[in-house]
Amino acid sequence: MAARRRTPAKADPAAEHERELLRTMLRIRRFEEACAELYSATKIRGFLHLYVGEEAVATGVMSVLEPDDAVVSTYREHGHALARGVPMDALMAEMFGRQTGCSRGRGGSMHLFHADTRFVGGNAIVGGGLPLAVGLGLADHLAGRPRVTACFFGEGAAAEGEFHESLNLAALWHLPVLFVCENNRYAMGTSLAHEHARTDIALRASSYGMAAWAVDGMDVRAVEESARQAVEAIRHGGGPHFLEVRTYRFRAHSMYDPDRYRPKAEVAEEKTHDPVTALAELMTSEGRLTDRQLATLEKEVAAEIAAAVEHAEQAPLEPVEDLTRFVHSDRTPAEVT
Amino acid sequence: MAARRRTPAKADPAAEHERELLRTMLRIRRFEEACAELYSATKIRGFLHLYVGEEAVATGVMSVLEPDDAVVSTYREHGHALARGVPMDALMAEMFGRQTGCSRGRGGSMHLFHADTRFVGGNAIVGGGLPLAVGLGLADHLAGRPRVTACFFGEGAAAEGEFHESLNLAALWHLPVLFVCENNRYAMGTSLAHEHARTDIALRASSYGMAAWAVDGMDVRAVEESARQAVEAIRHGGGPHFLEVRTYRFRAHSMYDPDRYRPKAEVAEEKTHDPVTALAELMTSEGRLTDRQLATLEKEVAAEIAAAVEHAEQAPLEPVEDLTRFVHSDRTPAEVT
Amino acid sequence: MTATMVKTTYREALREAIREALQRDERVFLMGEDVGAYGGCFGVSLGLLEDFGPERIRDTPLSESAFVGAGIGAAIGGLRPIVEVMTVNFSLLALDQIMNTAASLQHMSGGQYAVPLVIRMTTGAGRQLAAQHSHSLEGWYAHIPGLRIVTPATLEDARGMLWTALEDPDPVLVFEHGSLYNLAGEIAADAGPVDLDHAAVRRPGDDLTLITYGGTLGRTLEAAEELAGAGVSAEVVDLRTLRPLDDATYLGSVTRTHRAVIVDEGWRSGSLSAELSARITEQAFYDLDAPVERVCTEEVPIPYAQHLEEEALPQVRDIVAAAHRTLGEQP
Amino acid sequence: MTATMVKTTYREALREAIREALQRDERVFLMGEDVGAYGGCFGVSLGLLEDFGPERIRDTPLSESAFVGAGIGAAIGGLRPIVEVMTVNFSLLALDQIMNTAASLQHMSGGQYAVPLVIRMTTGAGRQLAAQHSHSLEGWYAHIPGLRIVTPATLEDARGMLWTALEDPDPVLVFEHGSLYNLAGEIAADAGPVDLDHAAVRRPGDDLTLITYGGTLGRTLEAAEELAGAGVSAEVVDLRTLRPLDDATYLGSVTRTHRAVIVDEGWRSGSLSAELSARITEQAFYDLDAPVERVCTEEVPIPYAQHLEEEALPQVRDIVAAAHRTLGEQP
Ligand SMILES: Cc1ncc(C[n+]2csc(CCOP(=O)(O)OP(=O)(O)O)c2C)c(N)n1
Ligand SMILES: Cc1ncc(C[n+]2csc(CCOP(=O)(O)OP(=O)(O)O)c2C)c(N)n1
Ligand SMILES: [Mg+2]
Ligand SMILES: [Mg+2]
Repeated sequence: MAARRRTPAKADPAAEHERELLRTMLRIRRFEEACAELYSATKIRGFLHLYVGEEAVATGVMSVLEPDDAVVSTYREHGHALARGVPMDALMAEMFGRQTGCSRGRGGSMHLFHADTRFVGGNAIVGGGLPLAVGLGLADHLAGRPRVTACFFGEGAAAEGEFHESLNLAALWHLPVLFVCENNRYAMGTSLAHEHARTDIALRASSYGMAAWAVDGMDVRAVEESARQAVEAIRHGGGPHFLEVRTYRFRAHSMYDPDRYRPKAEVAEEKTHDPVTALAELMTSEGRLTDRQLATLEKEVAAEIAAAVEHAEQAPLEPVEDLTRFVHSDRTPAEVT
Repeated sequence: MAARRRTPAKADPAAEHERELLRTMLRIRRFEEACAELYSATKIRGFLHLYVGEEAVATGVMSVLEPDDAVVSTYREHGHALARGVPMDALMAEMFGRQTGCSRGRGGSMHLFHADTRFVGGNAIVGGGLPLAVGLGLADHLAGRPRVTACFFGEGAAAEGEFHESLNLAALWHLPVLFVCENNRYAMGTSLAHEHARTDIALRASSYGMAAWAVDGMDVRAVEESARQAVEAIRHGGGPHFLEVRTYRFRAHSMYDPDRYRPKAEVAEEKTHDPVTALAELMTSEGRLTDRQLATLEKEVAAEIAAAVEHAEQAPLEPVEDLTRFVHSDRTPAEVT
Repeated sequence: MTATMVKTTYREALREAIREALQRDERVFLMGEDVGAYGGCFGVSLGLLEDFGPERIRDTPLSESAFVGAGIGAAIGGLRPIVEVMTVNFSLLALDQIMNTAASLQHMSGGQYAVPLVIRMTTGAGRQLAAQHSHSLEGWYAHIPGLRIVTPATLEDARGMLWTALEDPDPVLVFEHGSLYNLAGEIAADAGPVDLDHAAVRRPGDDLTLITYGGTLGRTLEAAEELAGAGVSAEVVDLRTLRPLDDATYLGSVTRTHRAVIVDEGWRSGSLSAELSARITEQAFYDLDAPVERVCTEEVPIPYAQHLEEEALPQVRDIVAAAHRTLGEQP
Repeated sequence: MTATMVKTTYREALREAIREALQRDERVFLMGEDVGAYGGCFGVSLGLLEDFGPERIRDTPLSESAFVGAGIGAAIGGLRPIVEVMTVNFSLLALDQIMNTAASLQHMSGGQYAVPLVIRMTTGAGRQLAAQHSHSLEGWYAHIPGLRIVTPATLEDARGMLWTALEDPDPVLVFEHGSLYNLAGEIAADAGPVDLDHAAVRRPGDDLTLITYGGTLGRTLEAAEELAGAGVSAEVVDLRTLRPLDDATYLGSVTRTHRAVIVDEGWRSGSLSAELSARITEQAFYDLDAPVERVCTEEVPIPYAQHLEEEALPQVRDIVAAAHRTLGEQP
């Protein structure tokens, strides 16, 4: 790109914010790449679903949430957790199945939880998180709290009965829920056109009477702007909102997936819309990011990941004697909130 | 009404057909009334859901089906069964739990089945019949048979996840299914506005990409005309169609229901749109039905019902030794079609 | 000083328990199909909508998976929902939420998210409701780690189990047998919460132990009475809580009587009765004077016709016959 | 004359069975999530789309209830569907259809509608897939009247059970343990349909009977080998079909050995092992020299961490220890 270079304005809060978006996306990208390697090295096991290519979605949406808001996610949730602020150490330790993992090693990649940031997991039943989000919204509604619950799921989940039931409930009861459908055009190997008779998911959502629109999921600023509008409306009593975020996963569905069902050319073409590169290039071209700044960012992220891996390697295992701990509460009901 | 009376034209096939519609509706109405009495007399037990007020729906739709078509119904299915041609004797015997009942006494009011007329039951799980209908349509589609499967369900069922999943499948695979939503505005005691965030069910259905419209369910001729158009289109490869038939049940949800949730005035007002009376009055006023013909019809129907009750009273019980018969097939797979 | 007794029914006792919970704790609300305007499909919540309003007596659409899941979410969000699933038959539509979310969340999250949720549902057959409305699946639920399963069989338990269940930080499922709602009798005017940890000996006896719960307690007590007439002293244990099982009570009884008959309305193969039989064998094998007997439902989708349904379900005569078999006698 | 043997895997054997069925009967088709373009989530149907086309190798949306229900409808409509539900974990979403329609339709309709449907699904833990992907619920399904439940544990059964299941006029559920897909070995080149009525003695022995099925057969055989080293001769029975249970085979064995250990990957309370234990007590009580032992999974949502998962699941050492207990020995 042959754009003019300007000296980045250090004190420009908008640019500062943009760099934070970039940092978040980079943290996700590099974390996922590290996970893939660690999986091959058999440090991480089970199913592993990476978010590479979809970083702008989590980053844009989380950026507008308040600490008191809640997030409900899926099995492809590393990016959500990172963007939400779950510490990377706790995430990596969880992948390693360690006691210091954010789910004490019991959840693994698909079941990340973090009460401090109201990150209500990591649900590996496709569509299973939607009712939960409705319930969190109901609790806020009944308690009169101006909170928002953001619920992430794929376009494949939109074919499940729970999608329909949950959207209807949320709309019927006017609950403060932000539904974020990450439309990456595939549910495992099944393409959008084989999943849905009508592929316009936002239109479907709006048929329940909630505000719903589609947004370019490869443009983090567009995602953020849409999310901001939606979250503000929800917080001010506007009822549930729905974002269909058009994105693409650059890697296979999971580490098990040989990715046979997508044309190579399609994947290659989509990779030219890389959301991380796109933002970096835009900022650079418009003079809000220098090569040195980017290099520093990369270095900081790499260091954070290296530290997280180091932490995970060293972290203790949960004692086997505690296997059945947490099947029931250690706590009394008064302590449960 | 002060309409001109003409001598009914005996040989007029349209009038003849109209009288058959009237006969079917009357058979249903009187059958249901008899069931209510027999329930009070403890001859019929279990749950009993009557179809009084909704006769025009079953009558109009079944009128345009072919013998080879299939019908999937609910627990409120006496009317569907009668209109489809299931013999009244077999129906009444089933209510009595007798061996000659259409389900050999095992099903009762909620589980009427009749293979000869391809009446595939009587399903008491709300929404449970929709996937079945999709499957029957799939079988016809794969076998290349120009058959239609008509699937009846209430507007309450439209909130269940299976509604969404089934409509999507049928539309995605372009299957020959006629969905008939009997919108009687209540699911037990829950009114339409408490069931659905958006109460336009036909609009929801059309969001799956199938032809869908609403029709006055108190006007049997309108129902029939709509069903005819839909069935013809389906049979000629038009894919699934959806009718939202606006109707009302004149009686409580079931014999257990004290009907506390509806304003008395609403019920009274709706009863002024009685589909049976409406057709009879229209025909009379337009000279296609004489009082004598109507009286004869009533007498014939009464006799048929009396005979059915008499049959049921006399019919044998299934021997208790046969309790576990039909848990598995008596037949070999080759005999199963 | 005897407590003042008042007349009530199982249905009313349940209703008063819900009312009390709504009054005591503003986080409590009731949600389910037709709990409001209709008054509950079996009339349990009749009148509560008028007293507590539609936010706390919340009618739901027909969406079992979503509203049960919403109950879970609301519990995590700080409320104390009582979710009514009309009957256990329809709970299959919500089973994924119950098993994969409600029961698992706490463990999966390493102890971060407890789910203080109560789910009530009707269970059982006996009213000619046929195959799809007659399941007894509480035994299945008792298989799921993370849940507590209770089965009130008496007026006291109908009145007292709910509050204790709401105090449990973890999900509790309450199974109400459909044939019990009209059960009438007297309870103490100040009847309140009861423990959920112990089985109860409903009738003491020495010759054998009859173990049951929920809807079959009545028939089991009848059988014990009939056995008494034949000179056989049967102890009747009401399990009350199916998960976790209170092994001490029924095993204590069997160790003393040396004979056990389990009465369970589930289909025989794979019913809770199998687990009880296995545990008795494992823990009291050398105390047994006869093989454990099971009286269960025939393995058939429950038929509508009265004579067939009756034949399918455990009857007093079946219990009496099984008791005599353990005693090596012809009845 | 010995049959020609060919190398295969459990996965390939399943695939060849599906291929054969598609070739033999044009009413047969395969339907489920990702059976086509993806090749099956565990690669079982890889290549079949290319050979049989998208009408017969039918990818479905994520809609477990609807496509399982559609399978039922298609079966009634004259076809012979093989419906693949990716894993038993997701089958909860279709359980209503399986129980209330597939299993009940024939009886409810007085014999008019049989449902000749085969449903395949993966079951079991052991691959660090955590709580929501590690259920062993085949024991639940074995509770449902009207179903047949089979659990191929060998290459022969993987190759042979499908056709027999398709010939059954009633619904058959096939549970494939996830740890078996890579099982490799040789089978006869002309291996074909096998019976579904009998359990199999996989290793003869005299001192005690080890009863198992599916994914735990391998570890049970290992345990038997280890026991042999300690001078204990263990007979290993593979149940093969969980409903209806072939009582004759395992009871015959127990009657001879007088001791039984059941190995079952289900959570202990309410698992199939309980039913087996109960039946052994009921039918072979006086032949038993020791209480029946059960080796099952700990009652915990399966955790991700390897050491915890391993601790939760039945291991060879647990089986050996249980065997020694029945013999009154310290291992
Ligand atoms: C109920 C259920 N069915 C099937 C699966 C297996 N599965 C896991 S992810 C997935 C695809 C989901 O696609 P989508 O919702 O679009 O999310 P994406 O993976 O594309 O992010 C499937 C079929 C599951 N986990 N849960
Ligand atoms: C899955 C399920 N949930 C709940 C019920 C209980 N129930 C039976 S009929 C009914 C209302 C159904 O309403 P609708 O679909 O509108 O049909 P209608 O009775 O009005 O004809 C309910 C809640 C059921 N049978 N199945
Ligand atoms: Mg997707
Ligand atoms: Mg209705």
